Order: sequence, then C-alpha cells, then structure tokens
Amino acid sequence: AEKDRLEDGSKLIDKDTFVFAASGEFKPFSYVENDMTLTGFDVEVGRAVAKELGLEPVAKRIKFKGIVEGVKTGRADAAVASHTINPQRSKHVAFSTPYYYSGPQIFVRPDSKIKTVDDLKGKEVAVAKGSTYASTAEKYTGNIKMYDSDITALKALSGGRHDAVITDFVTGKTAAKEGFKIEGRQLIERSEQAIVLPQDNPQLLKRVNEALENLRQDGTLSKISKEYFGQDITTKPE
Amino acid sequence: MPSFSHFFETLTGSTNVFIDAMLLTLELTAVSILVGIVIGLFFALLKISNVKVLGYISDIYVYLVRGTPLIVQIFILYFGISGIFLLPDFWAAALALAFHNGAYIAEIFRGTIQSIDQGQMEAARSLGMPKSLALRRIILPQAFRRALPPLGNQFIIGLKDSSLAAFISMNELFNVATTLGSNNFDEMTYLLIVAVYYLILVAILTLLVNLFEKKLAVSDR
Amino acid sequence: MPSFSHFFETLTGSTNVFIDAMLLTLELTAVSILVGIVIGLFFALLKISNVKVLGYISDIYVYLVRGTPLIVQIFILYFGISGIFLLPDFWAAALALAFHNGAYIAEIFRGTIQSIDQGQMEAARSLGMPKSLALRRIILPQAFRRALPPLGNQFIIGLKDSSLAAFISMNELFNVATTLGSNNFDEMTYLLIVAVYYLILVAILTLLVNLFEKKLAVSDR
Amino acid sequence: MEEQKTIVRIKKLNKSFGDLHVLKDIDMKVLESDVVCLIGSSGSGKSTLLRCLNFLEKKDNGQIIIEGEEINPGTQDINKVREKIGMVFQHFQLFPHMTVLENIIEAPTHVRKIPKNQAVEEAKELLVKVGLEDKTDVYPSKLSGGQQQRVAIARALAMKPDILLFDEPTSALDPELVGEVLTTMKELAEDGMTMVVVTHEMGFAREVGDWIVFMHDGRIVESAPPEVFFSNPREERTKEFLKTTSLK
Amino acid sequence: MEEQKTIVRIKKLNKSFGDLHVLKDIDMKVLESDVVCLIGSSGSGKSTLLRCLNFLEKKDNGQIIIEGEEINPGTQDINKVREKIGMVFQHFQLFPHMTVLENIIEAPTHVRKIPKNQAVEEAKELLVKVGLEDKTDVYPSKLSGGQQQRVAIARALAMKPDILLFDEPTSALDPELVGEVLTTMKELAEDGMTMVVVTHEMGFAREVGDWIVFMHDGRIVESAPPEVFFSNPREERTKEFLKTTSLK
Ligand SMILES: Nc1ncnc2c1ncn2[C@@H]1O[C@H](COP(=O)(O)OP(=O)(O)OP(=O)(O)O)[C@@H](O)[C@H]1O
Ligand SMILES: Nc1ncnc2c1ncn2[C@@H]1O[C@H](COP(=O)(O)OP(=O)(O)OP(=O)(O)O)[C@@H](O)[C@H]1O
Ligand SMILES: [Mg+2]
Ligand SMILES: [Mg+2]
Repeated sequence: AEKDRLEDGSKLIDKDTFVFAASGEFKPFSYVENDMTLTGFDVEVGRAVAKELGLEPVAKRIKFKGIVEGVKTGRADAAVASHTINPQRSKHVAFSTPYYYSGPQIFVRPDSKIKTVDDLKGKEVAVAKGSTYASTAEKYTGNIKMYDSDITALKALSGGRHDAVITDFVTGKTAAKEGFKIEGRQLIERSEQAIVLPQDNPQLLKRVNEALENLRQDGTLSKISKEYFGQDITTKPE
Repeated sequence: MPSFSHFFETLTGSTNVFIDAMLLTLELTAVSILVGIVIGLFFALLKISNVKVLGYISDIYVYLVRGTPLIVQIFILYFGISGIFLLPDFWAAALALAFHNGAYIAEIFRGTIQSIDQGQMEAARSLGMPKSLALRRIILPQAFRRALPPLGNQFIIGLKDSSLAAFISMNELFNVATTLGSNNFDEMTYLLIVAVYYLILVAILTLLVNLFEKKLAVSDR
Repeated sequence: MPSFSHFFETLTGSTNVFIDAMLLTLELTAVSILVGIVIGLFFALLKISNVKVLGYISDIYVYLVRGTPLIVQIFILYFGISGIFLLPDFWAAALALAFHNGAYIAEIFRGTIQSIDQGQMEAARSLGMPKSLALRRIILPQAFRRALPPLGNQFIIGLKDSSLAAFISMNELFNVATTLGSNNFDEMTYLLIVAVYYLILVAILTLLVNLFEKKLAVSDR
Repeated sequence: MEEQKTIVRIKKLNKSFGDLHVLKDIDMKVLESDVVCLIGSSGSGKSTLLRCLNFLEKKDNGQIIIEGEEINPGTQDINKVREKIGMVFQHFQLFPHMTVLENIIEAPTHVRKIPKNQAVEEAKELLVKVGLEDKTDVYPSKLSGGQQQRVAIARALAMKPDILLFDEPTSALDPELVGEVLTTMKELAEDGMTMVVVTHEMGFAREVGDWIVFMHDGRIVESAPPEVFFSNPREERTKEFLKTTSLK
Repeated sequence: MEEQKTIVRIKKLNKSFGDLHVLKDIDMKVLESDVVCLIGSSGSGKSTLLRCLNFLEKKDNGQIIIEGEEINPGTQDINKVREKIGMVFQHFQLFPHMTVLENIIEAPTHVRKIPKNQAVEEAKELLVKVGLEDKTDVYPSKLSGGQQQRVAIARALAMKPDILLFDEPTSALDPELVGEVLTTMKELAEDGMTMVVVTHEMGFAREVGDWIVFMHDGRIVESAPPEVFFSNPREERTKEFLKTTSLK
C-alpha cells in the first residue's frame, strides 16, 4: 500500500486530502443525513482538523469494527470515530490527544431492576462489535452479545431482547430521545476518546496533535460540542 | 498476510471456541433446514393444489424470497418476528433462515413431485384412492426420495448462508471469527481459520451427499 | 411494523438516495460479473486443458469459493487485497465479488463447453485447424451462446449477493437502508423499502433473461 | 345371451380437448363376463374412451351407466365407483417404492380397509394366479416388463372389481414378453371376468374377444362379434384397417 | 493401372482401446483417383481405421504413409497433413453458428490464409458443384440432412485436399435424402477425387467403388475390385456378410 509522502515526512493517501473514517452508526457522534451525507460530532471534528492541517477533508464511512483495520491497511489516513484509548488498541495504532471525554453507561428497559454494574452479574449484555465496551462488560458478566452497531444493540434491547446494553452515555441518551424504550442507569467509568492514526506515521500524529491543540485553544472544539450536545465534553472533567 | 506459524498457532489455540461455534452453526443449519422442509412441503402442496389462489400464494412466497438478498430477509424477519412475539435469539435466527430455505425447498419439492410420472397418480386414483391418500402414500414417498440429493445440497448452501446469522448476534463460526479477529486486531488470521472450518464442513457434507446419491442410484428399488 | 402511510411517505421521500444506491448496486454487479466472466473463462479453459495440474488449479479455485460463505470471502479479499495494493474501495469490493462470481461462471462455461458435441472439435481439427484456433472460432462461440441464460441468472444472484458489499463500506442499496434505518431509528421501514427495490430489480432482470432465453430458442440458428 | 347382465352402458358420449373433438356420440354396451376389444388406428380415441369409463377424463356430455346407475363425478363418490372398475395401464404404473406384495395390498388395506393379514392372504393367491408367487418381496424394478404387467393385473384384481379395463397392456413389452401377459388375460377371461381391452394384438382379439369395437376418428364405426368382424366386415374403413394390420 | 500414384499406404497398423484390440495389422493402399469402399459389420473397426488416417485417433504402432512421407504426430505438423486429407462425418458437423458460406470459407481463410474474397469465390463454385448455390447465407439448421451433408462435402473440398474420407456419410439421413448425397459423391469420383468411403450402401460400393475392402473384427479379411468382391468372394466371412446385406 503506497501512500503519498509529504515534505515533512508524514504520509497521506492523497497529498491534498485528509481521509478520515467514521462509522455513521453512532448518533450523534457520527451519522448520516437522509441524503447520506455524513455528519455528527466526530465528523465535524475531523473536518476541523483537516482544515487546520490545510487539507481537503474527506469523511469515509466504515463499519466500526473495521475502522482500526482500515487505518492499519491504509483505507483511511485516520479515524475520528470515538475510539476510546486503551492499551490493546495502542499496540496496533497510535492515538492523538483526547478530543472528548465521556464514558460507558448501562442502558436498560424502563421496567428493569438493573441499577449498577453489580446487578449485571449473569445478565445478558449487548455491545457493539469492536468497541471497548465488550471488555468493560466482561468485568461484570459472562453473557455478552455482539452487534454490528450500538444502535442495533439498543434497538434489540428496546424490542425486548437481552437485559442491558453498555454504550456511550450520549449515544444512549439520543436513542432514548428518539423513542427507544430505554433508560440510562449507572455511568460506569470515564473514558478518553481520541483520533486513531497508523503507527508508522509519527509525523502525521504530531501534526494532528498540533491541530487539535489549536482547535482547543480557539474554542472550535467546544463550539462543535455545544452544537451537538448542548454541553462541552471536550475538556477533561475534574 | 499472517505467517504460517502464527496462523497455525492461532488455529490450534482456538479450537475450543471454534468447535462450539461450529456446533452452533450446524445446529442452526439443521434446524433451519428441518423447519424449511416443513415450510417447503407446505408451499409445494399449495402450488400443486387445484386451487389457483393457493398456487399464487406459493408463487408470491417463493418470489419474495428469491427476489431479495438473504441479509435483507434476515434483518426483516429478525426484527419483524421480534416485534410480534419474543422468541429466543436462536429461534429467531433459525426461523429467519428457515423462511429463506423454505422457498428453495418448496421449489425442490415442487420439482420432484412434478417429476413423478402422472401415471402414478392415475394408477392410484384408478384403485379408488382419494387424491390426498394417493399423494401421501404414492406420490410424496417417491418425491421425497428424489428430493434427498438436492436437499443435501440445500443443506450445504444453508450452512454457508448461516454465516449471515452473525449479523443478528448468533455466536456461530463467522461471528466468532470476526469478534476474535477484531478483539485481537488480527482479522485476517481468524478469517482464514474460519474459512478452513467451513471448507472442512462443506467437504465432509459434499462427500456424504455424493455417497448418498450413489447409494440411491444403486438401490433404485 | 410501520404503518403503510409512513412506509409510503418514507419510500417516496428517499427515492433520490436509493436510486443512487441502486445505480451503485447495478454498477458493482455488472463489473463483478464482467470481471467474473474473464476469470471464469480463464479457469474453465484451465479445466478443459490437457494439462492435469492446470485442471487441479481450476478445481481448487472452484472448491475454495464454493466451500466458504461469500461473506468470509469478501472480508478476506477486501482486507487481503488491501494488504497488497491499495485499490479504490469500489474496485476492492467489485474484485471480491468477481472472485466469487468467477467460480460459478467457470462452472457455467465448463458445462457449456463440454456440452458442445465432441464432433465439432473433430470437424474443425480435420480441416487443419490447430486446437486453439478451433476452440476460439468453433467451440467458444457456441459455448458462449449457450452460456447466456445461465449467465443472466448469475447476474441476478450476483445482484443479491452484492448486498454483502455493505459490510465493506459500499454505499449500495442495503448499506444505505441500514444506515438510514439506524440513524432514523426506524430500521424496519428502510429494510422494507430496500426489499421493494431489490424485488423490482430482480423482476425486471428475470423478465429480460426469460425474454432473451426465448429469443435464443427461436433463433436456434 | 339374454341372461347376461349389462355392466357398462354408454349413451351419446362426447369429449373434446379444446377444439379437438375426440369422442363423438359414442354408444356402447359391455355385458357381464364379456371381453370387449377396442381396436382402431392411433389417435382414434380408444384411450380417451377407456379413460372416460374410469373417470380419469371428464366427459363433456352423454351418459355413462355402470351396473344400472348413471354416474356423474359431481353427485357420486367417484372413488367408490372406481373400486368396481379396475384398470391396467400400458406402462404398468406399479409403485416403485413398494414391493410386489405391498403394491397389491395397498388399495385393499387403505381403501377397502380390510385387515392387513387378510389382504396379504388374498394377494398371495392372486400372485399364484398370475404365476409370480416367488416374487412377493421383490421391488418392481427387478422384474421384467411382462412380470410387471402381471403384477399390475393382480393389483387391479385385488380390489375385486366388476370390470377390468386394459389400455394396450402389451405394447410397451418386448415381443418375447407379450405372450405371458396375453395368457394371463386369457385365463382371466375364461374365469368370467368382464374386460374392455384396447389392443393392437389382432390374434388375441379374435381368439379371446366376445365383441370387437372398431373406432375411427372418434366414432364407433363397426361393432360385431369377432367371427363376423374379422371375416366379414361391413364398413369400408374396417376393411382398410384390417388390411394394414398383418394378422398372423 | 501402373501409372497411378499411391496416395495412402498403411503398414501393419495396430490400435487398441485399453484391452480392446480394435485394429490388427492393417495393410492397405489407396491409389490416386481411386474410390475405396470400406465395408464390414458394426464394431469391425472401420471408423477407427478412418480416424487413424486423419490422426483423430493415435495409432499404437505401424506406419501411415501419405504421398510417400511417413507421418508421425510427434515429428510432423499434423495440421499441415490434415489440410491434405478432408473428412466428412456421419453427423455432418457443420458449424451451427455460421452460415453455409462461412462454414466453407472458415478453414481456407483461417488455416490456408487465402484472401477472403478469393475464398468466397471458390466457396460459391463449390456450392454450385453440390447444387446448393441458393443456400449461401442460410444457417445449417435450416437445411435438410442431405443438404447439410452436401455442404459438409463442399467444406471439406474447400481445403483442396488430395483425398477425402467419408464415415457413413448417408446413414444419419432419412432414406429419401440418401440419393442426393450419393449422387454428389459419385460426381466427385468421376472428377477423379481420391476417396475412402465407409459405407453400408452396397449399391454405391458396387457402382462407384474401384476397390472394396472388407473388415471383420479388426482385420482386413478381403480386398478386391467390386466385380470380383461381390460376385466371387473368396472368404467364408465375406460370403456371410454379403448374405445378410440385402443387395438391391
Ligand atoms: N390430454 C389431452 N389433451 C389434448 N389432446 C389429447 C389428450 N389426450 C388425447 N388427446 C388427443 O385425442 C385424440 C385421441 O387420443 P387417444 O389417446 O384417445 O387415441 P388412441 O386411439 O388411444 O391412440 P393410440 O393408439 O395412439 O393410443 C388424439 O388426437 C390425441 O392427440
Ligand atoms: N473411443 C473409444 N474408446 C473405446 N472403445 C472404442 C472407442 N471407439 C471405438 N471403440 C470400440 O472399437 C471397436 C471398433 O469401433 P469402430 O467405431 O471402429 O467400428 P465400426 O466398424 O465403425 O462400427 P460401426 O459400423 O458401428 O460404426 C468397437 O468395439 C468400439 O466399441
Ligand atoms: Mg391410446
Ligand atoms: Mg463407425
């Protein structure tokens, strides 16, 4: 897989564009409009980063579980797709500095007795394939269902399947607002989400981090956050 | 591409999980084919009945299944069935696959029933047998026998098709492969491993179907 | 189940996106069948060549494709091809599908080539034509003509199979349906809509294949 | 012949397939214990007439009267009527998935509902009658054509019909196997079985037939006892037909 | 006859299919302008011999000498040799996807590489010769069997062969079409074409043949001019064979 090499040593699929992946199935972080244009918080952050890098942004939809592989194999220059930083992923790809802070939450049907992680024991918990929530869930139960996307998992939950879903609290809240019969329970932990880059491209990582820093400084990041969530999730909570 | 030694290590290291998954795949396939046989027989009988409307119903069913991709059917049925009554996951997946297999099996039965010499029905009727009795005692037993090899083939096709149950969270072979693959960031190795499992299963089944076909041909009793 | 009026509104409201997706589906199918024809012809020729090893190679290819689920093939090829050279997504998907279709098309060609009377080859050879010339001028044109109806069928099968390209991020019909469905939290409606698109496409194609078959049968020149 | 009962009476029977008028105003009578041989060239309607008698084809109009009762598929239970009318087909139509014995007891046990052991008993007697007592447990595919046809006759007899219909029972047989089937049929005739036989075997018709019916183009052209029919045909058509048929 | 050139010479030719020894020590000679008729009962090896002559079958051992040169598929270009030896098959084997004209010019243009317009010219002359000048642009399926076979002859002639082989050229034809093909072949013979004809048409063999070769069980049993062969056969086998063949 041959990429274009820039003067500063960073490598891009095409020297004029910044191709970044997002799943499109993680509303409101990334989703598509009814005309299939990709949008959402992740996507807008990606666009802002591209602009900061002086490159043409190209947002590309890849199923979530294929994104890391996609970045590794050069199908995208980077992924702005709500990837939680964790050690397993760090072995295969590089992470930028976090661009938002969030955390997995337990979602259940309104009539459920499940309140905290301790109630999950032995219960059937669904998560999106390739997400870090699988390993989160493993800590509390042995009975895990894998779905292709968070929304499919929530949909199945709402329809009466399995006992709980662990997903990002913002995603769950949005689905509940859209009429899914679900409720959020315990917020399990805090997590940091970052842009994913290939490991063999340190120069690009450096430039992306610089770009993120600039966007933090000039308030662009928090502006995008407020637009999508009504609150700023881009600063580290105390 | 993974190195051969890495592939081999992963293959031997994962046999436990994969054998469980293989059993689930086989179970899913067997149940969906068996239920598919019931569905298929039902629609084949509708089709050969003298009531035109019933024939059309059968045609529409077959057309709907043959006219849309399996993955679309699986999603619709899985969520559709769920919307009506809540079946356990296994049964929801198995029924979705059975609905699909049923249309192909209906065509198999229709074909083999129509391949039975019209004279057999006439001979039975001329002995005073009512149509339903003649069908049950004379036509269907012969049609079933002829249907066995194509049913064997449909089993093999159904086995491969069951991989799509991965998308409705069945932990069958393909789902296990992609899950392990993405957890270990090593999709290729696990995909190749699961391909080996499928190849072996298909090889064994093909062998059985062929043996069986030969045996039927010999004992053309 | 969505109400009919809601279904109908969504159907009419989304035609633009779906027609784009349909074109991509058709494009993907057409390219994968055309490339599949080249691959299929190549392996069919290997198979009928007098060199045994080449025949085995062809057998292995067909066996690998028929022995594993399409979704496994698509994933392996998509990531495998990506590992070697960076093709545009469309081509990676099209090649993966072509690789799959190629095996079935190889079997179609092998069958139709072998269905041509052996005497045609002998007649050509007796006129002093070398084997390759006889193949090109006499056998293949006849085999191609006979292959057209089954190729038409393979196109229909390929059309449905192309839905699996959704999983390697092609915005074809099925992908658009599930994406819009999940973003609007309304999967069922969009799945039913996409089923309608497939049904119409398959109906049109089936009609064309049948018409064509009839025309061939009449002009049995 | 006054004392003979009329088993079958056909009056003004008509039958068309679409535009093709196949049976035209057929009038016919079959008396008890008689063997009626139906002859005529190909396409003249012999099979169709026979099939109408067994209601495998639906007549367009006319009457079919069996043992004094007019039969109409709408009003009577046709299966009950069929129990009285056995039929033997050109291509035997044994049930290939059943042994010879099972073939024979199938209808008695499932239609007449007689106990299985009684049915087996009777079947074995019938097999002795047709000379196949050693083939009881054999599958049809293991039998020669002639043997298959004799089993088919036994199967029809097992329903104890009042009349047996034969549609060219020997024309699918190799020449050397024709004799054994004709012999069996002749024995049946001697036992007093009422039979209607469509046949091209003129020797058989002459020797065994009590009455010959000659059809041409959907009509019964001539109908007479064999002595008269073969030596002294009335109609031009009949003479022509007999000329083309080499009578050995 | 001393001045006639030897076109084909076969010496001690043997051919087996697996265990089946089909041709046994065949010795044979075909002189220029002669018509040799190969006769013999079914399975005697006539077709195999003819096919060996055209190298469609590989001989086991022995020599095939064509126009003085021994031919071995390993050393010579067999396609070059085949250009000199035309063959006409029992089932015509016209190319169904080509018109009559295209059938005929196919080999001349693609093998002999002569210009297309010249090939068309020659093809039309040949079609006149076989009496089918009005069928130029017709597809084979629209022709009767006899017409197809005559096109096949024209197709073979278009390569200007030194010898033509025929394998039962009329036995797939309806009886009323046999004559037209035999007439064409007779005309060819009169034009001085060298021909080897496997045939069951004894009348043709007697009238047109210059030499009759009788095969039995893989051997040439007798070989003589027709006058001698038919009226005065030497061998017992030959007499038997001629008795079974009704010579009209
Ligand atoms: N099911 C059918 N549909 C249409 N036409 C039919 C059907 N059965 C018979 N016929 C036509 O009816 C005519 C009489 O047929 P039938 O079989 O009674 O003649 P047949 O006297 O038995 O002749 P054969 O000696 O050839 O058996 C024929 O022209 C036949 O083609
Ligand atoms: N390709 C083959 N493989 C095996 N056996 C063959 C093959 N071709 C011919 N034979 C056998 O060789 C013997 C001679 O066959 P051949 O066709 O030469 O006889 P023939 O004299 O032409 O007979 P016919 O008059 O029936 O055409 C036969 O026993 C035939 O079965
Ligand atoms: Mg008849
Ligand atoms: Mg021959």
